[in-house]
Amino acid sequence: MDRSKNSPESESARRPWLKNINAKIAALPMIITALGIFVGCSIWTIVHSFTNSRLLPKMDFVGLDQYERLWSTRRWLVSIENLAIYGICSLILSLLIGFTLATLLDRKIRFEGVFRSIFLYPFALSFIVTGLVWQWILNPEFGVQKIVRAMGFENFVFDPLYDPQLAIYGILIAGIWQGSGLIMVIMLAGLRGIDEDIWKATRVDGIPTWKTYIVVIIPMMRGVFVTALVLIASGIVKVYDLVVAQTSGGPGIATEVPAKYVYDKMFAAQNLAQGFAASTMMLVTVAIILVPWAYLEFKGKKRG
Amino acid sequence: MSSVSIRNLDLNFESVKVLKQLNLDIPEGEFLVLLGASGCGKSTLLNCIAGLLDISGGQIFINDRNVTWLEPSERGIGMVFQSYALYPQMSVEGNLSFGLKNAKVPKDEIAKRIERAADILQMKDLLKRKPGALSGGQRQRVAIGRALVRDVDVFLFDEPLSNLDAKLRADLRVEIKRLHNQLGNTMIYVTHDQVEAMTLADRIAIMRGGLIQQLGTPDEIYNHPANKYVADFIGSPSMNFIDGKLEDGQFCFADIKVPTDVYPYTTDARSGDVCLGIRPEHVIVGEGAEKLPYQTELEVELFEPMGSDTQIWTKWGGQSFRIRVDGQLKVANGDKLKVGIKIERCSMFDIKTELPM
Amino acid sequence: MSSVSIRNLDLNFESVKVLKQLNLDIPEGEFLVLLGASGCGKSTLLNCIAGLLDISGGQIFINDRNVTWLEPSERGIGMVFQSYALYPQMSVEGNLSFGLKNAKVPKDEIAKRIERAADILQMKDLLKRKPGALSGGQRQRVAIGRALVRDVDVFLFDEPLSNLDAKLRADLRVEIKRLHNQLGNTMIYVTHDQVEAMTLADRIAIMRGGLIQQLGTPDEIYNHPANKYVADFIGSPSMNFIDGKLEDGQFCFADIKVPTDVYPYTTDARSGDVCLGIRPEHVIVGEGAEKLPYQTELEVELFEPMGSDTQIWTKWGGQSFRIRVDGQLKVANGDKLKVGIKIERCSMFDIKTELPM
Amino acid sequence: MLYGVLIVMALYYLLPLYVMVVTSMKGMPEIRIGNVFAPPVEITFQPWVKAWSEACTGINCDGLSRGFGNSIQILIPSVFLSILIASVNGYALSNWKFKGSEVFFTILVIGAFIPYQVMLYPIVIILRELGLYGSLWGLVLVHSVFGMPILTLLFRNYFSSVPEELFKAARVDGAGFWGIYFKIMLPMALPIFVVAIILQVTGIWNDFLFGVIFTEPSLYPMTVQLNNIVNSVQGVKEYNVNMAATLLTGLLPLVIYLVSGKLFVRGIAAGAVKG
Amino acid sequence: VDLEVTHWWTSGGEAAAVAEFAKAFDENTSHKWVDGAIAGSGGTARPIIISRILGGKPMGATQLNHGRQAEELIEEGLLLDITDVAMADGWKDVVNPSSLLDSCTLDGKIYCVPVNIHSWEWIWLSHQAYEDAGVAVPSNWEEFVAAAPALEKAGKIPLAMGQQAWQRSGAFGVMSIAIAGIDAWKAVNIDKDAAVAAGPEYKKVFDAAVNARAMAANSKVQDWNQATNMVITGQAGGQIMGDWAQGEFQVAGQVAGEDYTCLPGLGANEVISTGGDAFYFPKQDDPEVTKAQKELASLMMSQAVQVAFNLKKGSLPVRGDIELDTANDCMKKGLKILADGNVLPSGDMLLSADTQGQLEDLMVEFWSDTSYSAEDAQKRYAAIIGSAD
Ligand SMILES: Nc1ncnc2c1ncn2[C@@H]1O[C@H](COP(=O)(O)OP(=O)(O)OP(=O)(O)O)[C@@H](O)[C@H]1O
Ligand SMILES: Nc1ncnc2c1ncn2[C@@H]1O[C@H](COP(=O)(O)OP(=O)(O)OP(=O)(O)O)[C@@H](O)[C@H]1O
Ligand SMILES: [Mg+2]
Ligand SMILES: [Mg+2]
Repeated sequence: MDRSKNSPESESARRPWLKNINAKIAALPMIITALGIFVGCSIWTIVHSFTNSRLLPKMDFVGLDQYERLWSTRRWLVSIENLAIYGICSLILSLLIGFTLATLLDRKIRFEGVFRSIFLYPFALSFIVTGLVWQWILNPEFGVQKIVRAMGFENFVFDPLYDPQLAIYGILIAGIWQGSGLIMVIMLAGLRGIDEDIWKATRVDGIPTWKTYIVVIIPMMRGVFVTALVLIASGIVKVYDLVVAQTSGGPGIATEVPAKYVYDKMFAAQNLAQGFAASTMMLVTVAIILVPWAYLEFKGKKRG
Repeated sequence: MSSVSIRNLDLNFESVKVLKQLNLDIPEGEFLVLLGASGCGKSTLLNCIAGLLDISGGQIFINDRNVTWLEPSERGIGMVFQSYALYPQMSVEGNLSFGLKNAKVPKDEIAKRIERAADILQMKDLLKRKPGALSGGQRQRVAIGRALVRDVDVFLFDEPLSNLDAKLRADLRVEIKRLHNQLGNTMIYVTHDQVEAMTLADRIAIMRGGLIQQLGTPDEIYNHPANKYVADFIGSPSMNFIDGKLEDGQFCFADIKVPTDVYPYTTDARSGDVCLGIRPEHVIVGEGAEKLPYQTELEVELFEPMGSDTQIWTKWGGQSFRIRVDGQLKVANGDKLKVGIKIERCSMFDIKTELPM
Repeated sequence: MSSVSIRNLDLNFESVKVLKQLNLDIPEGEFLVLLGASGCGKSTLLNCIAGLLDISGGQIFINDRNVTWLEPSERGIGMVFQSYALYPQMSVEGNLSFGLKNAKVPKDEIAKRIERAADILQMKDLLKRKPGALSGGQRQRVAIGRALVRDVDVFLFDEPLSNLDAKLRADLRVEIKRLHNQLGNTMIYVTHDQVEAMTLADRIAIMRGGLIQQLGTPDEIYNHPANKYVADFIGSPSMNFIDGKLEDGQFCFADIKVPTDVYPYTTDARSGDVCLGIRPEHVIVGEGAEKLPYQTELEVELFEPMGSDTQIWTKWGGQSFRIRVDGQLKVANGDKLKVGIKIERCSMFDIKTELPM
Repeated sequence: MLYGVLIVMALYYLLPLYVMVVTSMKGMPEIRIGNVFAPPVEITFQPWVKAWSEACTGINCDGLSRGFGNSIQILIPSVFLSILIASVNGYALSNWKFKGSEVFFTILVIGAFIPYQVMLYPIVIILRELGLYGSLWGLVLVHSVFGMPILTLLFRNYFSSVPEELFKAARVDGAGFWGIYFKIMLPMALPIFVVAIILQVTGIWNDFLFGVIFTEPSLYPMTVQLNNIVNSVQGVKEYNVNMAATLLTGLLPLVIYLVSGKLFVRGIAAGAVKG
Repeated sequence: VDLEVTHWWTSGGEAAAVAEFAKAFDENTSHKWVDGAIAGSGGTARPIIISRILGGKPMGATQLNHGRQAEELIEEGLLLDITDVAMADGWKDVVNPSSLLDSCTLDGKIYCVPVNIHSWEWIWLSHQAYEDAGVAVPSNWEEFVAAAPALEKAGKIPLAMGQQAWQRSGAFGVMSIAIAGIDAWKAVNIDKDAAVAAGPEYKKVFDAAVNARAMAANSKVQDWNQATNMVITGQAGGQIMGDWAQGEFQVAGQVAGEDYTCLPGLGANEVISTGGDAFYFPKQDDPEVTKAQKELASLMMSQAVQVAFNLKKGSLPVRGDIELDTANDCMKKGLKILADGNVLPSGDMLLSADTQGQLEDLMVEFWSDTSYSAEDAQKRYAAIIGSAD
């Protein structure tokens, strides 16, 4: 009866370590990327931010000098402020516009495909192109301002890219133009996933459509918003090309952003360590915001 | 006075006619069940009554008010959905009060109504929970509560129990029935489960392809099906159908002849291709069998003990035939059983028209 | 010789113990049904047998071979899932042959086996279709066929019928039973539907919270439940439980006293808090009632006509009490019924231990 | 009302495209005097011809055509490899969880937020050590790495929505890790592949920095020429040529978007909705 | 061998100039010039160049601003020592000013070929603008400042100025030479004397800069050549810009002295700085390539190539032994100053890229923010100079 003892195969009663070896092998690229590239490079960057590397990375430690200088640099402070403005506005507006467009498209309209393509196509274009076109449209000499003036409003002023107070919003216009289409598609997909019965229930309850969206539908689309947020936020942190193409940070330093500071310090000013210090600050910020969130979002969650 | 009446209702989805010139009158306080196979248009009809679908033609009256073009919330109806359709981010209380708040019902009135609903549905201690933290049955109760608090005249249910497991389904079925007895509202209930239909309904409307095949009490429908489809659809285990010929007052198939004198013909056609429908419980095994006018012997092919009774699969004249016996009767494959058939309780249908003879 | 045996099986999901020191022996050719409420660990146990879950402790033998750490495909099992789990992009034929191709079975052998399976399951003309073009029942048949072609020793079914509607479910149930008769393989079948369990099983294992509560034939389980949980779980409509006291060989509750001399006590405890379990069909109404040792009169509170029979809800001594009568018996709310109770067929449980007395 | 809003929004989105197209068909004199929105008085395709085959990059005056082949050559293997890796990752993450797999995934997602300028030098050094620096494959690898976070997220979500039972059935049928991936999962993942392809084609096609940093001039993608045409600091800006060039460069992703719009939404629905 | 050469000369005139190098290289040697042009400024090109060198797949030759930028690469031993070529060709004797060669030299070894001289210290004035305003064309900075209100009244912008950082920082540099004087300038830029930077001479510069800022307030163009265009069309009075600006005037068909005036050193201190471009040669393993690199180096310095290149580029040759007959008025002025030896080293050579970057940041801010006072700016300026390395 006690087969486990006299069974010829009782050695197989141990758990073979090779189990799922393929899965682990297949995950190697991911592991290497995660550890080798993302973690490795981040550590490398952080370490070098304590040096005074100039053109080439060197292990020549100078303590916190780079950070002291960083935080006493106006341009850096302005960059951060700009990123905050741009980030918050872009986040809110992208979600808002993306969601609004999606709800409009979701109302079983005709030519949905056409509209969808129109809203989405800017995403196919690079930031360089986006920046260039919008720089142009917003140019007071031959853009919107000129048109409106030509229509008789001689005193009309619309030159966001040349007004330090407004310039960052000029960039925002272009950024949103480029990115909101993707958000719209994501939202649309989310809306399509909502149970039809919920809509019926709210109609029976007599809830106005707009209220249904705000009170019922949006809270149900949490997953969609998370994905959208990851996409938008990762784009915001990295915003660089758009600024370079549109204003090169100007007028003055009105539209400087951290990524540009990093890039300029590393490559134009040949002060790698300063760039590293700046990017370390960015990393730290991202980590502070993201790690707890990511932990909750991905770690604890079970399949299904 | 009829609570809901539907006149010549047409409904098309683009070019597909889903409901065709449908008429239906539901007296106040009646529990009407719409029963039919999947896709026959039950939900569509219900949605039309609720005002969730724009109808293509006809009129709908609720409490003698023409509501054909009113908004769902103005029709005095409450609706319960198969997927519950609870608002997941609101607590039970929020779910119940959402519609009321929106209708600007005063706070204390809301509280009163919620309390009453919670009382009736026994979910006082659930009020603060979110739907995600409720079991299937509890969610269903909240969904019913949502209709309840709105103090409506007519309740609409769209397969409210089909997502639940059998035991819970049976329990909630009884609860709904109790609720109906207690409230006395008109209720229209969609299902494709005949047990639900039989047990709940005052009247059942059997639908097929957008048409109502038969409208009647469960008893009428069970015992006097309007056609073969209804006969087949109702009853579990379902009716046995034996194809044969009617010749000289005898039902003949294979080399078997069954005298049908006791069958109450409704038409004069005394011969032709017919189909004899025999419910399993009208086949008697053992003692009682001898008293019946027609007897035969059948061999057990397969049996399904179900506790209180056992189903037995046999062949009668080469055609598959199912009977039901008491669960205490021990049978084995290959056993020969002496059976008697209550011919007077059978149904006979014309094979072509599928109408009863 | 036992086909599947499980020794001290432990399974934890992280810190939650889902299966606890479970032992089970299944003789060759047996049809074993795992029955239990949702979440009791049925699927988990089946997945452990199939090798789809890595167990935390214990051993599993299939045909006397220790398969504890073998891959699912090497265990000689075939599995059928609730959602069919057909490969949507492959034709039926592709679905059937996928496993064989993986196992490098020669082409002509594959063709032969598919033909045989198609024969058995009557789906010859479906072979070229994609699963999307099949009805629910047909899909289920393909899913079974997929296990069939692999010529396995043990078939595992995880609620294979719960996605189907009632009528189809009944039909396929019979088909599976036939298949078992024909093939004679060992089959392990998970369900939470007791009708399925009763009709299909050679033996039933009733599970609860990761433990097997009772393992026995349907008859044993129905008539001799090992505890109150099992008694409650099995039977539809389910058993009535009346709480009371056992005093001097009489079961007392409210001001009612039921003599229990005919009840076959298994312990000597002749008094204490007990609970009397009475199946609805052991309550006889009408003629037969008079012959029974205990009789009383009950009032109809609610009735559910189900065609062939009618369920009646009453109160007996203040406690809710359900009985079943023939469908032909006409009742109305408020009717008083004379009933007799077959005390010798009842079960009695200790209220604390829930074990039978 | 509904359509009104939609049409107004559509105009906002179409305006820049209109400007680009219109400008690209004007002559330089017309551009100097007119406004950007005026339609061309005299339509000319000279700027397009120039952008495609005559514009100069340093001393090579063969326009964008020079980089087109390179872009394709970079695009195909990069898209292929990055999607292959990401889809396998997503598959492993949703069906073959192992200890720590979620941790790696979390790191990966956070990696999406790192500005990639920071990683230029370390990656140069890594590639040098691997002996891949300056080669096509080095660049392909870089694209795969930077595409990995978002794509893996999408694939993981998608594969999680595939019923687990299907996966179990395949295991019982004796298919292994790769067997299930290739024979079961891949054929079912068309929508999400469309999404991945679109995202990657856009990203890689529009990339300038990696293309120029990790390869040699013989492999420079089209965007290098575009950058040269658009970003020439000195000399007169030929806006019409710039616009023609940007339109030409953006054509491929644009076409892909228009062709696959429906699938894109479906794929997003499958990959993004479950968080 | 195929020798790849990277540079960021992509505009018409620049590309034509590069083509001269390529032609000479292809014709006079057995090697082939592979062009690796990257548009944009050094900021775009530099990481590419450095990456290539770091990545072990360097190009054959590359443009870099000479001066301190390449020091570290040399220290790392990544660049080729071409002292032997320089000795053989006698560069020491022909390169004028000799500071150009000094900035290619580290520890007595030569690592780069200077190819041209660019000077920043010019102001370009539009005759038409002053005519329209009814004032005489100024001949120095004071007059320029004095004429500004008249221009403004006529609806013109007194001073044209683009938005790019280097333009603003450059213009300030020019003003500081002209206003603070050469000694003060040297003290600040060569000796990094923060006290002088904070001192009264520089205060004058900053005051003047505040003035200039006001004059340029309405100049909303981005690129320098757009600003130049404003001078050409008479919309603006003048522009402080390097000698490359005259290419624009030439293209527009304007004649120096008739349509526009150029004043070196803002008409105050007629000196020019001697910045310029240089080529470096990353070390390679293949001796064949090394040979080709050296041949290219030698070729770039040769008389014929210098003439051909600089005529196209609009810059001054680095050799003192060349006569440029075809040069125009302004170019000749420059050549004369050069010959007189009134030269200063350029900022590139004196200040590290990092310091320049900081100065650019400061200037960008200062020029665009009218609330940024001269005092604050000077304080910051002195701080940067004080911490310069
Ligand atoms: N929005 C729609 N557009 C087109 N056809 C539809 C739509 N909704 C339902 N139908 C069709 O109308 C018919 C009736 O559908 P309905 O949902 O009323 O069936 P049902 O009886 O409720 O079925 P079930 O039991 O499956 O819920 C079906 O054939 C269905 O395909
Ligand atoms: N992957 C998992 N991680 C953690 N807990 C799990 C997991 N899978 C199942 N469980 C838990 O294990 C218990 C048993 O689950 P199992 O799926 O075996 O139940 P079941 O009896 O098959 O129920 P059902 O009838 O609903 O299919 C449940 O409490 C469930 O919550
Ligand atoms: Mg329905
Ligand atoms: Mg289960």
